Amino acid sequence: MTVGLEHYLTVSALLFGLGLYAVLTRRNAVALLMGVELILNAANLNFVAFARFVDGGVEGHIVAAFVIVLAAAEAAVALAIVLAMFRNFGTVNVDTVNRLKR
Amino acid sequence: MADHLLSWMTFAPVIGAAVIAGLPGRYKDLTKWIAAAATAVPLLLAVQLFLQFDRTTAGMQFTEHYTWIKSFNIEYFLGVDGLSVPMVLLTALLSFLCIIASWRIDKAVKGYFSLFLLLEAGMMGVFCALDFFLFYVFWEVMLLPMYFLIGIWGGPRKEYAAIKFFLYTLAGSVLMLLAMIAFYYNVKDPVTGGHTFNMLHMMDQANHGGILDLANVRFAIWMGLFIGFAIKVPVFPFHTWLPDAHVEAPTAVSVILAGVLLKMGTYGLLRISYPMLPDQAVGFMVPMAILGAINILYGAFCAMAQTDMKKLVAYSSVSHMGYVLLGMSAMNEVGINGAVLQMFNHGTITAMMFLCVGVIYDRAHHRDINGFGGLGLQLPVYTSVFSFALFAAVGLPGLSGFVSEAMVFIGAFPTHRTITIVSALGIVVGAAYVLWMLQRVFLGEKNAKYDSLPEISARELFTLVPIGIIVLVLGVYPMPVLDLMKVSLNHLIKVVAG
Amino acid sequence: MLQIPDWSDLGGFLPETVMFGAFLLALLGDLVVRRRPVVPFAIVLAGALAALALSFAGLDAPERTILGGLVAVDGMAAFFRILFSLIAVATLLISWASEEIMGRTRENKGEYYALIALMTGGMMVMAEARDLLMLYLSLELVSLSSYVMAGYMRNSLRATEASLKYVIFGAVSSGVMLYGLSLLYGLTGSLTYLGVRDALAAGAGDPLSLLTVCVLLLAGLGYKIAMVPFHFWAPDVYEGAPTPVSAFFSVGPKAAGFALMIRFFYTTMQPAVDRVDWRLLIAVLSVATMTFGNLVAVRQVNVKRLLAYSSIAHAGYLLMGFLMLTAEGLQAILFYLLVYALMNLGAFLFVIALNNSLKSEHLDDYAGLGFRSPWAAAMMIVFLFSLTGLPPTAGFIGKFYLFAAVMHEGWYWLAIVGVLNSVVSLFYYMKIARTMYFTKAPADAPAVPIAPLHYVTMVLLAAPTLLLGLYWGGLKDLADRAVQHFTAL
Amino acid sequence: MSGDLVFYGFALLTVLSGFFVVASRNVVHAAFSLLFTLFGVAGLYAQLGADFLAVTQTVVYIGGILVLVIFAVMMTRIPRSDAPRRGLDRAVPAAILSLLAFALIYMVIVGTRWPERATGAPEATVAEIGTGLMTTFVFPFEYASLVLLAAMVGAAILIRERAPADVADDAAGDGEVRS
Amino acid sequence: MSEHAILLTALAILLLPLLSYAVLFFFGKKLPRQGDWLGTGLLGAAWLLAVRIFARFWAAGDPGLRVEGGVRWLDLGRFTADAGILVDGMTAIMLVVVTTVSLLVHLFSIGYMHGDRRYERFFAFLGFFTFSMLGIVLSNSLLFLYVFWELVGLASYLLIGFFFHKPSAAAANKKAFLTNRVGDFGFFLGILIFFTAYGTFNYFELFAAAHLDPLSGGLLTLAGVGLFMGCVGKSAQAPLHIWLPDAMEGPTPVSALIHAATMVAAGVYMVARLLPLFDPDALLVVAYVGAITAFLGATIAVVKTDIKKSLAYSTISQLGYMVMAMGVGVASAGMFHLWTHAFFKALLFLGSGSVIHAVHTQEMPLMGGLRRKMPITFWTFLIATLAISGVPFLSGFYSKDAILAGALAFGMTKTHYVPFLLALAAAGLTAFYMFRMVFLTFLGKPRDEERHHHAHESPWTMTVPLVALAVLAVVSSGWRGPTDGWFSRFVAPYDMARIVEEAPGAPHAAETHAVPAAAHDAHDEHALPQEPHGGPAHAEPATEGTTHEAPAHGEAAHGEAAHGDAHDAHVRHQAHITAMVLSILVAGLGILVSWLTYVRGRISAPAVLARLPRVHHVLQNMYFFDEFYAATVYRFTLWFSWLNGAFDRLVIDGIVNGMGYLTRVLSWFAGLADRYVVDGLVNGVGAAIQGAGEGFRRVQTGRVQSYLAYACFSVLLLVFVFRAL
Repeated sequence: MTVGLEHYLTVSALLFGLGLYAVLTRRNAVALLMGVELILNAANLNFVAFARFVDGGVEGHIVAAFVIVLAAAEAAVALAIVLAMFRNFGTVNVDTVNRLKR
Repeated sequence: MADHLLSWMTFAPVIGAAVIAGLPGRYKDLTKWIAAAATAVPLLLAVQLFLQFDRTTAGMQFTEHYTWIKSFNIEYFLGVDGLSVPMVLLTALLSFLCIIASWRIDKAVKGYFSLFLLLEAGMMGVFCALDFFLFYVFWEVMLLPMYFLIGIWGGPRKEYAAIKFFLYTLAGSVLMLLAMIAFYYNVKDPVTGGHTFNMLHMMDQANHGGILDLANVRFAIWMGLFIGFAIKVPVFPFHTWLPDAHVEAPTAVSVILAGVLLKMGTYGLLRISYPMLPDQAVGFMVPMAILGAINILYGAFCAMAQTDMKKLVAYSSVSHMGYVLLGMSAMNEVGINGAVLQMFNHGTITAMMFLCVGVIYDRAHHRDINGFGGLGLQLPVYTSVFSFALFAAVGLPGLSGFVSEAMVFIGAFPTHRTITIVSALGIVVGAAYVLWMLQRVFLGEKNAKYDSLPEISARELFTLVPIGIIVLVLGVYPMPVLDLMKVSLNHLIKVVAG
Repeated sequence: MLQIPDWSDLGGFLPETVMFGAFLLALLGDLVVRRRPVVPFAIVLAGALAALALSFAGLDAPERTILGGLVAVDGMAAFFRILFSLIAVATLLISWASEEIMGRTRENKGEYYALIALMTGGMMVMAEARDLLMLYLSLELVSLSSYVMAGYMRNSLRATEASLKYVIFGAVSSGVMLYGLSLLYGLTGSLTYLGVRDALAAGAGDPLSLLTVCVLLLAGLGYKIAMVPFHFWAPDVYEGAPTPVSAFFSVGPKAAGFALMIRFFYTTMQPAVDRVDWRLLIAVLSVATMTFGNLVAVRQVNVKRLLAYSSIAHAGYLLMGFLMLTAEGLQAILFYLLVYALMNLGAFLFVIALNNSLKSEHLDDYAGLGFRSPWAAAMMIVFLFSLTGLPPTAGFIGKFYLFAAVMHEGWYWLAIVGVLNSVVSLFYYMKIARTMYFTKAPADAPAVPIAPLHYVTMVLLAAPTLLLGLYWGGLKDLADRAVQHFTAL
Repeated sequence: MSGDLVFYGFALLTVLSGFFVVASRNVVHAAFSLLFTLFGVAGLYAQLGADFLAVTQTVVYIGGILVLVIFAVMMTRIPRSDAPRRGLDRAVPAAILSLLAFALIYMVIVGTRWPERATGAPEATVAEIGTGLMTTFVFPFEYASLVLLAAMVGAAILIRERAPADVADDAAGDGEVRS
Repeated sequence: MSEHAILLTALAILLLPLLSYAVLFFFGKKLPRQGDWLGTGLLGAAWLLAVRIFARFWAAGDPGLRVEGGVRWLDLGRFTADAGILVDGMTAIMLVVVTTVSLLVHLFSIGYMHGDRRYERFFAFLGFFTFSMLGIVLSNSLLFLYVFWELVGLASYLLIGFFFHKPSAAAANKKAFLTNRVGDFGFFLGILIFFTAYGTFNYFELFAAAHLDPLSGGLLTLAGVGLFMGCVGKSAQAPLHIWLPDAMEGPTPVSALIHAATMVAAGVYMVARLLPLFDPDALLVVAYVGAITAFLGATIAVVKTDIKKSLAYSTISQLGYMVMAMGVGVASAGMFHLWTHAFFKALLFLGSGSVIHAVHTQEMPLMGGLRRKMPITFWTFLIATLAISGVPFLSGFYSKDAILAGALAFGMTKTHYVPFLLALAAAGLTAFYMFRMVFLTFLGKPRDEERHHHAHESPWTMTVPLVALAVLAVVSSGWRGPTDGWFSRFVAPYDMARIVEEAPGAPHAAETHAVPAAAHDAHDEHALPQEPHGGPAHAEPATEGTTHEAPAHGEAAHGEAAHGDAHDAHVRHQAHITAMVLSILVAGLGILVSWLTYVRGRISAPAVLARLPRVHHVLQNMYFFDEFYAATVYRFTLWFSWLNGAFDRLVIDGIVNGMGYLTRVLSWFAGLADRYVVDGLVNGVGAAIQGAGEGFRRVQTGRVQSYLAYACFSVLLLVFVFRAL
């Protein structure tokens, strides 16, 4: 069986699932954000795969490039917030941050 | 003023409210005088309306017709016919008297009177509006002042009563909103062919189309409207907001609540439900009569069980509004004229009763029926006035309540024989609770606690006597009011019942 | 079909350009004149006003694609530009007198105003995106700025927590949405809305894949408009963030999210309706959203949090109009969004104004405000009534149009659920009114001075809320004009 | 089928290291695992003919994001913040949800007839991407710069050291109101 | 006196008391002597006018003559109702009764009520009552009959409760009003049935319509019984008589006027007036109710020691006679008894009032020997007693005798003897208890010296009415029966043929008919329209009433009636003589026993009573009517109203509040969802996997992730649900 679109998509789906799992379970905020990166990579892989097999152009690549840029920006802001959290709460455990509820 | 009479009646109180709102809070007396003036204007205009109203036509008069929102065919359309004129008169009169009755309010005077004036504007608007949208707006506009009037100036459980009133009424009116929209999309303006909110167009079955041709849709809309109005009337089992609201509201507000607001439910049925869905109205005749009978008897029995004077009067309203329903369900001239006359009469009589309860409450600071006794000797004038009101409520001949009740029965009997017979028991039970209360409060040995209660004041008498005169005059000769309404109502019933 | 951007395209892109320019200028101004936040404030305010003035030009324009075909400029875009400029102006005025933003110990005041300018521009772009890439980019720009603004009070535990939750929820949602976008790209082989639309019309995609795509996309979009079940962040963030920011969030990004959804779904997903009944899907979510929002709001005692839930409920109402796929529904949404912006900002402003002196958002501390601060309380009543949807306020008209659109399309059950929800909402809005008027203030209740600027702003919000309830023809025309050339219909 | 073998190699690398990212208790370990994942993805990009992206992935992600992550991990000084697990109460439902999500997507992947029109990998993408970024996608390109600027400003707002003058004022607690 | 003048005079008679009421009510306190002269004077004027009308009809001598006039009161287009005045012979009689007694009571009250703090109010109320009562008499339509019917009820309420500070009075007036309302309920239904069937309230239009087109059987009976219920209430017939004894709480002049002479007779008047509307079945009910009431009242009166209570039961008994007269087909005899009874019963009450005024008690055991102290009172009282006992040559004899004769004839023709027997027994008892009253009060030794010592004859304002009434008690009969004396010039059975002819269809012009004397055989009662109709005359099922279609049947009935005439006349004549003899005998027996018991002491009343403890117990407690009602009607009503109130509070309101509560609960759950379910869900899924009961114990909160999990779960749920759809 030749490696085709479905193979890439499956890998991406696995990455997505792993990312989701990380997001749902990791208590460490930084580790949690790594899960987000996994999801974004899964999406990116899709884009590139589709560009290769469906579109044939480079639009998918361009999108993926933008996503990488935005992921960087997002990571910057998110990590800044984690740092602020660490400074205010003395921890990066998201479980401990639950003052707002009801 | 003459050519915009209805607008002036509706918006004069608003102007008054605006002036009061702009007035510094320390001018309490001036505030009251302005309020009195702002309600006197509609009253005088109402007199003019009464004199100039053409009693020979069923059509709308004093109409004012302007485009309001062009893109949705919403119009500013006012007008009155024989159905609305008595209600307008009632509103103008009671509002004015209630301002006088509220003279001793000294908590947040400014707010009280400006809200009261807004309330009057809303009521006037409901009775004058001929555009459904406009009608709905006025209908809802009353809620706000009412809510605050009960909630701020009310009794101990005012918060509960106010929100209960508000929730109930809103629940009813949102159903009406949906019915209104359904009408809008399925009624054609015969001139332009577009959708319309014009009630007169909605009443013409020839303009109906779309889903309005489906019987089950019509029934659904009828039920929506009916529940909306029934809550206001209030029809059993939607009535439980009423005792709470009445009891907790300040006197003048109870008067307005019972005297005018309850009428809006039946007015809405006659103005909207009946002519717009005549087939459903005829089909709903028997349930309506049964509900009327339940209201009459249930209200009366509940009234008998009360120990709070105001609550008793409140339940008596439930009972008396049952007569209106019964008369409306008769689907004949006598019945419907009796029903509308009963609306008017109940407005005046119950107003007297609430004012009277207010008088004693101001003095004794409670309303427990069992806490009084023998007041007849201490307060002879007050006793006479209250007894007058109570006997009017009992339906004593010579007073207006009798005429309308008798007309209701005469009208309903051929249509709903058994139901009418059962309802007629109401005249016995009705007398029972009233007389029992009379006995406990005014007769018997004097309660020494109340040796120094002052007699009713001139100002209070001023609020009661005009209504009393109306009650008496209409009891002896009811035609002045019947003449106003009969042509329109006969036309209505011809349209509905053929 | 290569569309090469042209400088002249900027002519149709002026308000955004102005806002982004204001952002850069404000940053620059803040760097040059330290500790004088009035400079960035003035720059951004001027920018917002200029953008507002410039926005009216495009109302009647038919759709024109610019900047490489990635952005559409039409009447609806113009309407949202007007809306966002107005929101920006109001937010600026609200923030300027707010202790939470302008308190003595606060830092980065200049950057705060710059971020408002940036977000406003970003929201405008959201309303104009017509390409999956732009959809994602514009969303991300607004989201990133939002995270920062939520955490603006960086020493506040509440604010930090809010921004943390916001960023986690937001990042995951947008990631999931991106995944959905990638699948959509795969199904249709196109990134532009029109390309996707054509492919879908040609039969691309089977029910399951389209359903999955829809749901994944809704994760990202629904999070922006706080739709159940993607609403969870909203109450926490609204409560934790500085109140002016919450006020801004509750109207700005929400409206932008709707703008984005409207353009995306109306343009691209319409042909897919036969394979995936996303209208029903959204109807269910709409019911869930308004019901949940209203029911939970009933139990709140923190006014800010209460308003947060109420804004969730309002998203539910708006969704009703959204799924109608008619011009009427669209007009109703536009109308409602503007009215909602007025009244919700007003209600939040009241909380902010009180927070300055009261230092409390707890409902109990509002006791007797009707007499302690009668005019402000009266205006709050106007906002609350409008939020409930009672005449004669603009909120009623907005709801009326929504319900009318729903009824016209025959979704009667939805309309009934909607009106019943209005009744429920009355209960908690009146809870505020009740506390302010029916509950006696404690004897030692502090005075509640209200900043003059807040007073003025409140009047500026309350007056139209009331007047639009009496005569709304102009606004209705505006909404009608905005959608007249909306080609997706 | 050496290409296939390469794919499987990269895919395995990606997924396995991804699993370690998720499963590792040590955040630093997780971060390093993420490095391998990203590298694996870069390899897959290369397999797909996306040479430019492969390079970008390697440079930006691995060079940028990961450094940022590790930097943050170091700064927060808690390499083992995932305290001893107290059971499976969270992991199991999360695993089920993730599996379901995966299953759903997998169903979509195999159930859909993807419109595979393209015949082969593009030759060199760099030029095309460059042209695209300078023509059609010039606006997003500029827009992304705004996003980056916003991120920069935002990060600065959030973690910039306070001026000493402000610190004293802050002792009384900040912005906490009765809620 | 032209027809117009008669109507105007009648109107003046009606309005003069109203004027008295209005002036005294509003300005009485300011007038000299608190306006008693004004009220009395106006009543005097009314009396003069009434006498004038009386004279006019005396001169005409035609009981069928009637004058009607009215104005349109309600006009709704198709529905109209008129307010009108009807004057005919019966009216003239009633006018005289009402104004005479009222005038004398006014006069009497000047002395009796002297010094009361609400003196002027009393006269005002008397005026109001007189107005209302005259309204009943003068109305020409059922609607206005009902109107004034209710108004006399109000007047009665006000006057019974005149001493309202006494709790007993306050209870009594309520009881009176409510009991009457029960009757009015039926009355009103009867009116409704007739109006619905014939579309008019006017008596004579109704008579004509009902004659030409009778309602089908059941409905007509029902309507008749309904109307009669009004009479039962107002005229204190069993079982609604309970209010009348209590009504004695009112001042004694009030008892004389309202509760003896006039108002209570209104029921009798009403039945007499509306007789053509009653069918035989309804009349049978009337006869039995009347007879039972007559007997019941008399038996209770025997054991009562309170002089006014005893008189009240006597009144009930006498009213029973009158009602029975209506039922057995001698309506004019009933009216005649109403006429005579009005005077002697008013006299008895005023006399008792005079006594009470003197000794300040109503208990007969505390009186005795007042004959010397109060000679005028004694003699007048005695005359009245003789009259009521049916002693020949006094007015009561002639009227009562006519009724007994009618009852006997009824029994003979219809084989319903029970009414006659009960009435006869009542006659004997009447003589007994009336003389017992006289003996206990005026003869013998004073049993309370203190009271006796202070007793004195009343002032002239009180004695003049007594004397006047005594004269009337003697002469009012004219020493002839109702059908053969002067009374027949006024009251005679309706001439249906003439009524039909004068009905709206026929021209209304000729009011002053010269009726051929031959048309009216004085002895002939047969023209009472329904009486000749046989039992099965109205056997059709009750349908709409207007759909009566049996002309042949109707003719047959008429023929049968004509056939029966001669036989009936014979029976009547026989009955008359028998009844006269029997009534004299029982009256004499009653007087004798009374004399033996209370004067001679031959029979010991306590001993007799002791031997009949049960009977005594029952009588002393008035057959337990009050107790029965207290245990059933009152209790049920109160219980039911309590139940309704509770139902309203708990169930109806409860449902609504419950819904509110439900909303709150729901919101609480939603709040829970917000807070816990998210976690709980996650945990719950875990628990489901690991085994029940494990999950919730270890609640781990990781909020943001819980949110995410929930969102994720919802998304998947949505997808799978929609996939399934």
